[in-house]
Amino acid sequence: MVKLAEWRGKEIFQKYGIPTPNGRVVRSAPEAGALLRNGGVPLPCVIKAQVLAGGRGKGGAVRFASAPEEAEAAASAILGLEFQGEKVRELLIEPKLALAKELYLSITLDRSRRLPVLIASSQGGVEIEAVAESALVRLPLHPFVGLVGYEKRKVVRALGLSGGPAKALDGLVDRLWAAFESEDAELVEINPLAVVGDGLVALDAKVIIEDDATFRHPQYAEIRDDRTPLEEIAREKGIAFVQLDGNIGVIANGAGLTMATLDVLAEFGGRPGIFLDLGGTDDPAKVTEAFLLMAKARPSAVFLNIFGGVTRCDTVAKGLVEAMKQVPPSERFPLVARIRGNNEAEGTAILREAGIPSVPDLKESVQAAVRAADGAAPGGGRP
Amino acid sequence: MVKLAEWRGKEIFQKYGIPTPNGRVVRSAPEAGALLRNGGVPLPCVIKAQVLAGGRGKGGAVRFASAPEEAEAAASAILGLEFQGEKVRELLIEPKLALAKELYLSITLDRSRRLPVLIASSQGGVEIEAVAESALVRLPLHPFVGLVGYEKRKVVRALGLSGGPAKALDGLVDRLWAAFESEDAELVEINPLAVVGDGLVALDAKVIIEDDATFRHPQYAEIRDDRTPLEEIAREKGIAFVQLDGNIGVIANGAGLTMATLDVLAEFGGRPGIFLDLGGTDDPAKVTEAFLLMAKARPSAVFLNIFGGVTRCDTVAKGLVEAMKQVPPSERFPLVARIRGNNEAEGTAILREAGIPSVPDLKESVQAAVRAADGAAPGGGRP
Amino acid sequence: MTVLVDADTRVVVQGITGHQGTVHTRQMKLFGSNVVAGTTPGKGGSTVEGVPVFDSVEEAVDRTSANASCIFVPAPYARDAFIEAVDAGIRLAVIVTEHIPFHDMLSMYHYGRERGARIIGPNCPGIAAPGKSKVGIIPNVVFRPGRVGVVSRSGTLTYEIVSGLKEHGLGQSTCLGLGGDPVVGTSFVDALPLFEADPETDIVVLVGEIGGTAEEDAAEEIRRNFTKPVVAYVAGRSAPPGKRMGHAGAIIARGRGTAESKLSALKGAGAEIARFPYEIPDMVATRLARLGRR
Amino acid sequence: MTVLVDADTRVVVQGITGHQGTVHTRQMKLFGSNVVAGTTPGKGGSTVEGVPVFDSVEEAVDRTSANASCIFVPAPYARDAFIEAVDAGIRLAVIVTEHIPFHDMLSMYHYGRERGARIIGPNCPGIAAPGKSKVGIIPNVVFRPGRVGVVSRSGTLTYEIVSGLKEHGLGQSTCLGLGGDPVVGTSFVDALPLFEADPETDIVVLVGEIGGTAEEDAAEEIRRNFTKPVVAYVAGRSAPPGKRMGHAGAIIARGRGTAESKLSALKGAGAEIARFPYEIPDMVATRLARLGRR
Repeated sequence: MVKLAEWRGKEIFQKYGIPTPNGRVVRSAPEAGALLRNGGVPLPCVIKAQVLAGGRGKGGAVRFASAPEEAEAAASAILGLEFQGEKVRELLIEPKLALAKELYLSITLDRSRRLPVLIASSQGGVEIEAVAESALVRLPLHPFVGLVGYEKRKVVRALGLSGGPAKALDGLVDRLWAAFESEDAELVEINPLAVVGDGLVALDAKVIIEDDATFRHPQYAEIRDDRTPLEEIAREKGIAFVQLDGNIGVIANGAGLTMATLDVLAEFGGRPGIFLDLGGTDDPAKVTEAFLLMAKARPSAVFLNIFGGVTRCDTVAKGLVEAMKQVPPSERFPLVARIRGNNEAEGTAILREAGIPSVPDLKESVQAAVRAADGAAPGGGRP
Repeated sequence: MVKLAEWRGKEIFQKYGIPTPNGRVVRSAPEAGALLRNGGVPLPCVIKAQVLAGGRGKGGAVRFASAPEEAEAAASAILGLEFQGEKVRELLIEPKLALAKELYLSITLDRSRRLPVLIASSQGGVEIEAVAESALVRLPLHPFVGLVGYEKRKVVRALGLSGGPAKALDGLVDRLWAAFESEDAELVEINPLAVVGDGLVALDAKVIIEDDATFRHPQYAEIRDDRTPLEEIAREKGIAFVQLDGNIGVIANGAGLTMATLDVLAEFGGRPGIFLDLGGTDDPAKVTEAFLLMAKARPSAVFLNIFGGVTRCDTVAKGLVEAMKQVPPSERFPLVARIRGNNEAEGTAILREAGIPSVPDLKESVQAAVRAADGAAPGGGRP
Repeated sequence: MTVLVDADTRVVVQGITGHQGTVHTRQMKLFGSNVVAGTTPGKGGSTVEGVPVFDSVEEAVDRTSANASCIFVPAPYARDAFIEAVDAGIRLAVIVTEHIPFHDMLSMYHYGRERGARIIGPNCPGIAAPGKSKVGIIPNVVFRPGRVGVVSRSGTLTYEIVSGLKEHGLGQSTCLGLGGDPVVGTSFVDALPLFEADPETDIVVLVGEIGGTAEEDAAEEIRRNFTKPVVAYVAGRSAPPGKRMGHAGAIIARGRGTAESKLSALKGAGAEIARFPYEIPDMVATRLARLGRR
Repeated sequence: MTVLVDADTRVVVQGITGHQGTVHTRQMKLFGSNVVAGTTPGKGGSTVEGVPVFDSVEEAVDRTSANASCIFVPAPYARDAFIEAVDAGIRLAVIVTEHIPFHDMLSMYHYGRERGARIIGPNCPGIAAPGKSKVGIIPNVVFRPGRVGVVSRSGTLTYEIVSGLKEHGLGQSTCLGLGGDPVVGTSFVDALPLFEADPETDIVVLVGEIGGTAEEDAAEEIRRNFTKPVVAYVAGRSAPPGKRMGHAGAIIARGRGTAESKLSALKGAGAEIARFPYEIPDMVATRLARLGRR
């Protein structure tokens, strides 16, 4: 999932004709001051941190200013902030608009119905999760027909609009739908959608593009997500890699098996620190890379749980043995392996030869992994 | 149905990215000469009459020239021509391209399947009706999914393409589909589609836009069709009006009833000259207008056959009586009326009062109309 | 159920406050139809001809259990109106509106098909089952209950023919006016099996027109699957080729679509061919007599 | 038919000449599946693992009467491949391909629905009915014929669980791996009625994951319509909220989608809950014994 910063989301909105404030992005306080002094954005203005994490407003990263100096001071205050490990590097500066009303509008996927769903509420400007279900309208939209008249009338009613803003909404929802469809979005969200004068303006933009569709939109493949550096390397290599707080590394194949492994680990007192999902591969080199990546995260122990399907046991065993040769001594870790399924006999033999026993029982192997982690120096490798 | 001239069709193709020769429209021979002397179109060139009627090629209205003078002469020769009553007023001048192959490609509607259908043939450059069914590929296309891979591969095979042209076809059919869909076309036809070098070029363009969709495309509503002047006036008034060779005017409501009336007239030796379908109306003024229009066509007699539904009998009777007052003496005609259905009694009474009997039996009324026409001066009114 | 509608049919009229919507609501009620609701956005709460008006079909269905819709909404909004009806659970919609772009009809037809909703029309007279229910605009005066099924692509020509049947004492089971637009929701091929399955229909009068291949397709269906007698009339035998007769849309391609092609296909499938509308009643009567039904 | 496939299932493998296509064609044949054809545009005329290869599904169906497809075509072309299969008359497609954009799946799902074609997947293990047929990629080694139905959103976790059943002597009727993508062709709710109707299934093991509401929906279906015993396991109880676990797509909204929500819904619907995969075989055996089936 490619989460876009607010200003990128607004670029997309503009492309589809959804009105947004006429803002500019700056990367330093002097740049902010110059922009406002040159009239690039009229005063009073709002200065907003461009981070993907939530809580900007409460965290003091959205400020108003009515003079260039004030804006410069605000910019330099915000540029120092950090949100959930994400440093503020960009600011969006926009004219401050006179709002009559703040609304909520989004389109996302309803998995159960296999239909996109439009969500609207007259209570905009707050987290949508905080809005009572009764104050929301949810409309499933058919991908083959888009938004039709009665649905738009429902949205207008839900938002309590009439006159100019009601008329503006008619075209706006079509454009939001077009953006959702044509950009392969998972989410297009306007919160708040503001009534400004006789029209509607998207004051914020949250756009998430589907990872799997970047072959149609190569421009999004370049955009960094809210990943840690190791997660980013893993993504480039096509490995699902998630860093957490514990000390045990878990390598499995398939999301379900990875999560089940985690459940069992937790039951026996293990604290998982990294999940690494090999996915489906029959390339031992990819397995080797995954192990080397795991080593860099310095786990106390690693538990390997593979059920061979597309990914065969012997492929994993070969890759693992190769990785063990390449891991520098400082990064070594105790390893407990369990490999089952396709080519289990071949894989088990390769591991046995390398001195790594495979423990076929899930419970036993997990207990062994927890013991190994407890016996190792926290965060350190085996000497 | 709005038939577009070749150059307008090509404008649409260009809008959707379908390659066409880089041509220009001229309206006089000197303009043609100047265009070529200025290098507006490179030589050698082709000069094509812009008429909607077929048979341009055989009629000498498509000529080649390799010098401006030659082109000027060709232009002045073509501008004098007439095709099925349509005078040549515009010429399209294009560079002459070196063709390797002439193909056929179109999208239109398959009524039985309720699906658009793509038709392709390797035998382009001739009337598609003349191509053997075995040399055609017909592909029904689903409006919700458009053209998919296997369909494109079928088209490539049918056209005998490979390499660059095969690759070019892939995008071209998508664009033709987009034009068909987005312009509400009844037909988008490229004949011939030429293999030129490594690509494909639409050498001709036949685009027909659906009348009913002009509310979405007001630009097409302005374009004249292949109608006679009276037909054009009727169209503007929302009356279906068709001029033929006979001398009896037929006014009915509904296409089916109009045609059935015609069948019966023919059986009894009548020669229909004008059909006028009132359609559904409850405005006597519209009926009056229709009658006045009919009078202008100078029928020997008029047969009115109405079955009242949406159009009620009394509405028609009122309109007719009013028209009879307005028709100038020179344009008067004998009239036989038959009105049945909704408000039949009221309508019949109004007609009776105006001295016009309604003959309820279809056969009898038709026979009366044929007698009336035979008794009248051909093409003339009642004194 | 008699083909598609019967006394349990509960009609919602979309566009009820428009002129045609109001006129035909009254006519449907006079026919005996159970018109339970109407809709016009913004006019909810009022009544038309004693029928309650709602802002949306969803509301109308919730409050009145309507199960069929009759659509009079203007062409630019007809597609939306039909989708609204389907989304509200309606599975039978008679679309009277004319001039709906066929591109819109394509999306309506396929959307309806996915959801199991049937369209009659557009630009059509609709359905009438004398003595039971009418959804549409066929004039009430032409009917009388009986055992002749009528299915037609035409409007007024259908009235003419049904009226002729009535004058000869031949009542109708159900009369279906399908409309003659390029894309119709229900074609002859779709309609014939309904008459085949209807125990109240003994014979079917099929009224076609030149243009398209609906009659040729019907002939194929009759040949393969239809066991009841058919009397067919095809209008436009003497129409000049290449000219469009109103909305008949006489696009004649590769020998199909002509009157000759249609008549010979229908004849080949065992239908009796009427040369003129006024021949139909006698042919039907004779055929019914042979069946021992009259 | 056992749920969806049986000995009459004739499989065409789309993308048979690719690496995975070839490997799994061999595996399906070893399982006993009747793989009758493969397709790869431009490779028609060759054979793979003794299976004839055609340029198009239409040809494959014409020549071999294939009636089910197993799709290995790369993600950017998967939508087209599925539509090709449907247009050729295929009414069951197992889509193994991963990383298909969900926007494509939406159009595939609704196109298939209009045409009456079922999708299993995408990004799924597929279907296996031991002793009968397999369409997909579940390892052959894990199976043994029997009367336990397995339906799962996971891949390898399913293999783990089926393998556990086998080791405890519990054979399977049909194993359905639905895939865990945001849009799947067949969900638990769609699959459960197939097991309900299958006379060869006595009990169902349902394997879910956190994220989405498929398990909550399944619980509702079980509560209302499912009469056979269900043993359920939901993976991800201890996964941290807000982080996506691979493709599990743990979007948790308004209290639904969490392990707690799923487990309490399933429990409320009468399913027995396994806390760990290795608990499942004993629970199934106990339940079958109570039913008098073991």
